Amino acid sequence: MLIKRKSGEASRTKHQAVAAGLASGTLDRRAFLRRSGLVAGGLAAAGSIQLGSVRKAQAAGSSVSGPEVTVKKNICTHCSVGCTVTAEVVNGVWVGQEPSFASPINRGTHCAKGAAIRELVHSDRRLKYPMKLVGGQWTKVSWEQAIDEIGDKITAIREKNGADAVYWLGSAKFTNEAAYLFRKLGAFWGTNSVDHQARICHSTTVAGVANTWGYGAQTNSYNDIRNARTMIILGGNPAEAHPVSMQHVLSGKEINRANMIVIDPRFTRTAAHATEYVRIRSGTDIPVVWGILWHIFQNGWEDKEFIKNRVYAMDDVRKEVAKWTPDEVERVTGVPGEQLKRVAQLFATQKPSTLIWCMGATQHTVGTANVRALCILCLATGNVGKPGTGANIFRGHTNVQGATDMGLDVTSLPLYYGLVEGAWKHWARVWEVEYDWLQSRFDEVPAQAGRKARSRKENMEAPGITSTRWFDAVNLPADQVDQKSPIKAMMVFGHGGNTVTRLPDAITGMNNLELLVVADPHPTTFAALDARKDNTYLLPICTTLECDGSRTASNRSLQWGEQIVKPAFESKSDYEVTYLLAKKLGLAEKLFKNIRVENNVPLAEDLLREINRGGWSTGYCGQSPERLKAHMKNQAKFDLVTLRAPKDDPEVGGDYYGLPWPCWGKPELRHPGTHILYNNDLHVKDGGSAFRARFGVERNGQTLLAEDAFSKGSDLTDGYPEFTMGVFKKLGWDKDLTAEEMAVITRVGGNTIDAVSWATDLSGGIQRVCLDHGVVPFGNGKARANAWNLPDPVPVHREPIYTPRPDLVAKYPTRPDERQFRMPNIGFTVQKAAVDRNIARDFPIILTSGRLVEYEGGGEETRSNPWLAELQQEMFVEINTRDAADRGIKDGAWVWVSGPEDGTQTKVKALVTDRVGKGVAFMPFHFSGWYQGKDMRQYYPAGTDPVVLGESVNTITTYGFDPVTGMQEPKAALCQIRAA
Amino acid sequence: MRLGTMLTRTFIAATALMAVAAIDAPARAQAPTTAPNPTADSVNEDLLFKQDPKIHGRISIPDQKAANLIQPQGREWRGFHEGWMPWIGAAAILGMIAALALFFFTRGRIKLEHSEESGKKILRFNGFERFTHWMTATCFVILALSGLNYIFGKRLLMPLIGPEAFATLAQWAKYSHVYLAWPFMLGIVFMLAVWLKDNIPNRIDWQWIKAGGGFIGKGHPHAERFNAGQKVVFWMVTGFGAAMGITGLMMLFPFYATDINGMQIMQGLHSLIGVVFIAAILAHIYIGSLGMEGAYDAMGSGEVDLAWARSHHDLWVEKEQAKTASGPQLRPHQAPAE
Amino acid sequence: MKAFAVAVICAVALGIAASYVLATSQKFAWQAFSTTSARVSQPGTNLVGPRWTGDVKGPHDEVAGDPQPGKRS
Amino acid sequence: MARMKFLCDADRCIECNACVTACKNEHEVPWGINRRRVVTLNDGKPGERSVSMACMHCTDAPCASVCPVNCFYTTADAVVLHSKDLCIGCGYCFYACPFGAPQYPRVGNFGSRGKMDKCTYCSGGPEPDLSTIEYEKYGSNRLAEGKLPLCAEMCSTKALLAGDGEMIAQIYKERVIKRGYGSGAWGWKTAYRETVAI
Repeated sequence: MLIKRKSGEASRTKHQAVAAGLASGTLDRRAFLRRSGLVAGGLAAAGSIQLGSVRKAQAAGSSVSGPEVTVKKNICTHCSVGCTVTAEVVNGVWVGQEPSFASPINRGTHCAKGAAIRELVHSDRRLKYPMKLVGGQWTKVSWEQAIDEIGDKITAIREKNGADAVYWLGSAKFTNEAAYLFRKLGAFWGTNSVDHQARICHSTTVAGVANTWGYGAQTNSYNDIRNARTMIILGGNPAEAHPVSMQHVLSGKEINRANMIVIDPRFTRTAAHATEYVRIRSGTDIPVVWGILWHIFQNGWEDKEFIKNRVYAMDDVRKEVAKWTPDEVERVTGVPGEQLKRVAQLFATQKPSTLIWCMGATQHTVGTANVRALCILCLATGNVGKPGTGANIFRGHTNVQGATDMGLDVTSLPLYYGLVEGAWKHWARVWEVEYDWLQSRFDEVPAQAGRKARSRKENMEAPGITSTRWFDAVNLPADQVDQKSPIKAMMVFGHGGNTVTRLPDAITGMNNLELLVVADPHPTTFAALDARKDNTYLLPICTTLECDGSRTASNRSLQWGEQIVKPAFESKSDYEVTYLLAKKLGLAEKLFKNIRVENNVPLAEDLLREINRGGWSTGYCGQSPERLKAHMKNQAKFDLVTLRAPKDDPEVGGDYYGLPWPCWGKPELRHPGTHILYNNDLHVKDGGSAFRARFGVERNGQTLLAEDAFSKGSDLTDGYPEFTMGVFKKLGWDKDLTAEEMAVITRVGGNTIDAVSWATDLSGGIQRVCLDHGVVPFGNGKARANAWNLPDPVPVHREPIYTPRPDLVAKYPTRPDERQFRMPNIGFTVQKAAVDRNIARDFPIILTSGRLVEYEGGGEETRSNPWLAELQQEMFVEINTRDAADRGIKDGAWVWVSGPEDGTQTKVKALVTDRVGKGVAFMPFHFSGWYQGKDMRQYYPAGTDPVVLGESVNTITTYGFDPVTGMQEPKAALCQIRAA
Repeated sequence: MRLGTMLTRTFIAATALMAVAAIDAPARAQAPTTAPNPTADSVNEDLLFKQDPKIHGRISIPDQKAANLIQPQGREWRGFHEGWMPWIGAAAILGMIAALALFFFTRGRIKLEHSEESGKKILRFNGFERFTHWMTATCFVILALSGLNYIFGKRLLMPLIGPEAFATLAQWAKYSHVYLAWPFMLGIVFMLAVWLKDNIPNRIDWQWIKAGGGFIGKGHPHAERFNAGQKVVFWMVTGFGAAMGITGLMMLFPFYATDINGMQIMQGLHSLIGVVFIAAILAHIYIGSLGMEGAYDAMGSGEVDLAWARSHHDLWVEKEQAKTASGPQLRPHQAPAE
Repeated sequence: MKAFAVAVICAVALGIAASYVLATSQKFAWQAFSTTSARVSQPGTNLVGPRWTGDVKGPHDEVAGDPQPGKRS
Repeated sequence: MARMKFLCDADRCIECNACVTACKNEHEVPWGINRRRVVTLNDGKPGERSVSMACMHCTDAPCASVCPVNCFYTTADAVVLHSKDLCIGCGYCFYACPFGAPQYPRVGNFGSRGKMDKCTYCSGGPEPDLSTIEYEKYGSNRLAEGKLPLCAEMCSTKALLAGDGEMIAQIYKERVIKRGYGSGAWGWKTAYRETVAI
């Protein structure tokens, strides 16, 4: 259907033309252009009256032999949609970008960022060589010196303050392999304080969704949205954050004449295309969802059979929902009952319906509860596990899903094995290291402030410190931080500093650190905002376009990206830097036991094979590098909607594109991957499954296993628990295992062979046999409407810490103060103080933050790209026309936006618009480099300052953390705005 | 071949949508839903054109003129500029030349009336005045030619000398137009400074006009330093000059004072006034040179024949001689020969 | 005749002077369309001129330099 | 011969600006020159729509008509191109262009704004196809390679259509019939003196 351009003579001629002036060797194209006067310099001077206009020059003669054009495919790094980037490379220089028509995900298209991604590699603002601060001056150092000094310093800190004093902040820009390697390094170093951006974007999604039905990921796919007849987009603005996904959303809307309902405080570019827009007050998602469910239950629109067969404890939800009458919902959220009734009817009756959410739902002190409520809405209407339904969670970075999967998370080892002993032992087996040695790497934590001491083993199993609060763990008194010592060193890989709330506290934290290492293509806010004088290192990392490896898109599809060009300047890949550090720390031999290292660069393929060998729990076992590469080669064969290749294809026959996890068994088994999670209309071998039986088999006399529901072709025709050798023996299926498989299982199980499960069996035998019997290895359970292990088992509304409605706090207070992730969470105290001091009077405007299409995350990369930077040159605040009129603020004028904590303020441009309602302000979160009115450009190492700088919204965002994941609260804060 | 590929790519760009529908037809065979029409209240071109003659929105780049989406006035301006303007210009200029030729052939050259004072000179314009006149005049000629080049160059000149040479010439013309506008405008200011006081209209002018300025019939009506005809020329030059200056500046500094439509209007005015100005100046040149014997000397050497002066500017001559009884250039006043 | 000659010379001189003055008011597109929050390097002009060396010398092109020459590495 | 046109389906356009950066990427267009841009109408109000706009390559193009040096020409594909050798940077085309397409490397006074630059429909200029000189003056020539303009090829939601006018009109028509709404082919009346009748 998609017709690809012939890569014949024609395309060669173009590059012949472009490269005609390219000297042999590795002359950068930009340098070439500059020399030819295309880029730099001025124009014909007016006064000098250059005549004759542009002189004709010789056309490139046909005698010039055409240069070799290589086409490389990688994955766009700017969001989780997973657009294929097709690069044309001549003499090692990336000269052109072509549409990737073959990709079933983006079908040739890009957003502003993807279409400008070539510049990322060429950017003259990149960090070009390692640097360190010497007496406040940036000084060039060699890689050897940098690694040497960093290694010595963290070793010294480790000896003095313990392993937990070094914080390992990873990145969602890592490939799966780099993320996995980084987590492994953290484990070998002896700490669980290994985190990445998922903390601040979808940690609550992962926690909420996984606690509902088993896995914390998007259940369907972008493409599958084309099947939906009703879609609700709540707290998401895909038109700006995931533009290419809108291709599928809008196509679905058009083909099915689907209802597209946008629920958001802000009339976004997405809302402009909606069939219904619901404006809510920030931070009242649960009342809105319960308000919708109220109408659904009231009118009997729920899917009763689905609930009976596949959902646990929906009645507990009914009780909570009953409290949310239309009147109360309107009082709290501002949404009229009639409108919610309309939405409820559409969602429940015009099926299939899908629920799409993003950071508007997750970034709250009640983030996990929000996500849970959204899942429950899907469950109540039976909208899970079928085409066109599901929780379509749009994640933020190219590999934030993969990096989460790989365990860049303070609560888990790779692939969600958790931190329990069994998990450590599993990975010790995969890594072929001694469990005891791993344990010896961890600190013993002394008793302090009335808390018990922790042994090495206990510390090994205790969640680390979240990235949202690393600076609290630096700044707080030592006895408040529940580990051997507060944090002394930050190892920041590919992570901006400005995306975390409470920037002033972060700056204090930066200044209190003994060592700060920033490894990134750009200096980032971490390196540039503070006024540190020494002990700060910048390591130039190449972009992910300059390295091989797989990336997991939001829909769980893995895509193999190949190195487009060699790392530019002196930059090195994450792989290489991790290797060099490990070598310096004396860990290299153990860390790379089964991984080939060539010229200091560990092979991505080998890393993926190791992931395959250990990734049973999440079905990361079947995606071998060879299969993934075959998928990239055969992209055009996959169907646009089902994402499946024809069965008869020799290389990818029957596979779903990118082998979306879970992809069961060993690669040789050729499981096609799972396009739609929990879909029991398909055989497991065709990607069918059920809700994961993750939470036991029974609770309070009710079964937690599915009733009368099972995947197609299953030998077991009712619910069943997850599979272990014990279960296998009962069923007599152990006989189906081969001798080799049994040998491995015996080795794994030792004395307790019955406990060997589908997730710990390194042979893959249990999974293979499960598939043969048509059953899902993780069991066939019920989804939980009541997640009893969470702080709020059934979600309840809680007002934001800084609420514009103090009158509601008495009825809907935030959770009591508690200790979480080794630190106190004093949300309740802060909320009470805010109400007592009547903060809402002085700061009457709700401040919410979000994304712009041109930028991503902390924005250093994208703000350094002139093609993007030109389009958004100034940090701004969206302010409602009436609020602006009241304050005498004109569109485009400078204003001060101030926050309620510590008198912080930011100087930004006013964008007067009705996108936001009265009493609401919106600021994008991508900016940094200005701080409280001061331009900090001078603090960047010369020549590495991003093109555009601006105030960070997080200078004025405030306290508030989700109790389950430590998620911050940047979506419902308060502020005041005045003309500057 | 090439076309074929392009056409197929056209299909790629969007037919996927239809293909999908076909593939997935069974899943969505249900009847269309009652989803409200989301574009029922969406903006459309006709609606916006009813509100405003051009469509204007919001844009994030600082170049705010880019926020104009469509300005159909461009086509109207083009219609005027390419449709009407060449004809208007041609008519004005050729018409004036024709009129002057007709006048010349019917009335002939106005001769100097010889008298006893013939051969005696009186200073009519001092050096600065002549300098001002000539600076303005030379600039005007270049401006006129380079201005006309914008309209007629490609029609008349380009076919003769070829596009490349013409483009070079046009580039010169454009620069000279823009830069010589400044001495021209300065000249206008100087003219106002030195001649304004002599150009205030009064009753004598009325009589001069009633008498037909001496062109019709015999004898000369009274006139001061400048007769009504010259005053008209003065006010025309300064008025048109100012108008050309203002409209020109509006275009020279785009978007400082007016938007695109304002500039279109300015351009229209500039060219219309321009051709009228040129036509009028042609007449002025005619009278100052070919049309009247002795007139040229006023700006040539500055000195005119006293007899000419007396017949054309009798009151001025009286005044000058009264004022400068001991003036070196003037002979003592003698009683008019009756 | 002298007045005429002087006038022509003056007109030309003023025209040339005007060209210089006007050139100083002239901005490159990248200067005109960038804000105080942006520092643009290697701005380029438009796609003109294969032989264009990029180094224009003369009073009219002082604006062509980098706004913060000290910042370049 | 094909009659090349652009059509922006405003009911698909989400102002993602991919067309803008794709253009910059393909032709290395410098900062301040915007061959293509996206304008949002009724911003923040119900009925808001965004439209991507560049040179529409008009029928009987006004720019070509008013150019005092006749530097414009129309290709066999009906693409309106110009010669930077002949252009004197006078700015008349900017007055005449209904779509604000002409760009100038200098801003300020009229006289010396430099050679006009605009969207070439990714088909270069008067120089020999695919020559280095053509690339340097006008950017790449995708049409000569059998490709369409990159802005349309990369449009995230396939809102921006490029190709033969009748074909893209047909595609748009079918879309509108399928989905039941359409705010029209923006700019077509002004550019081509026709509209897509549904």
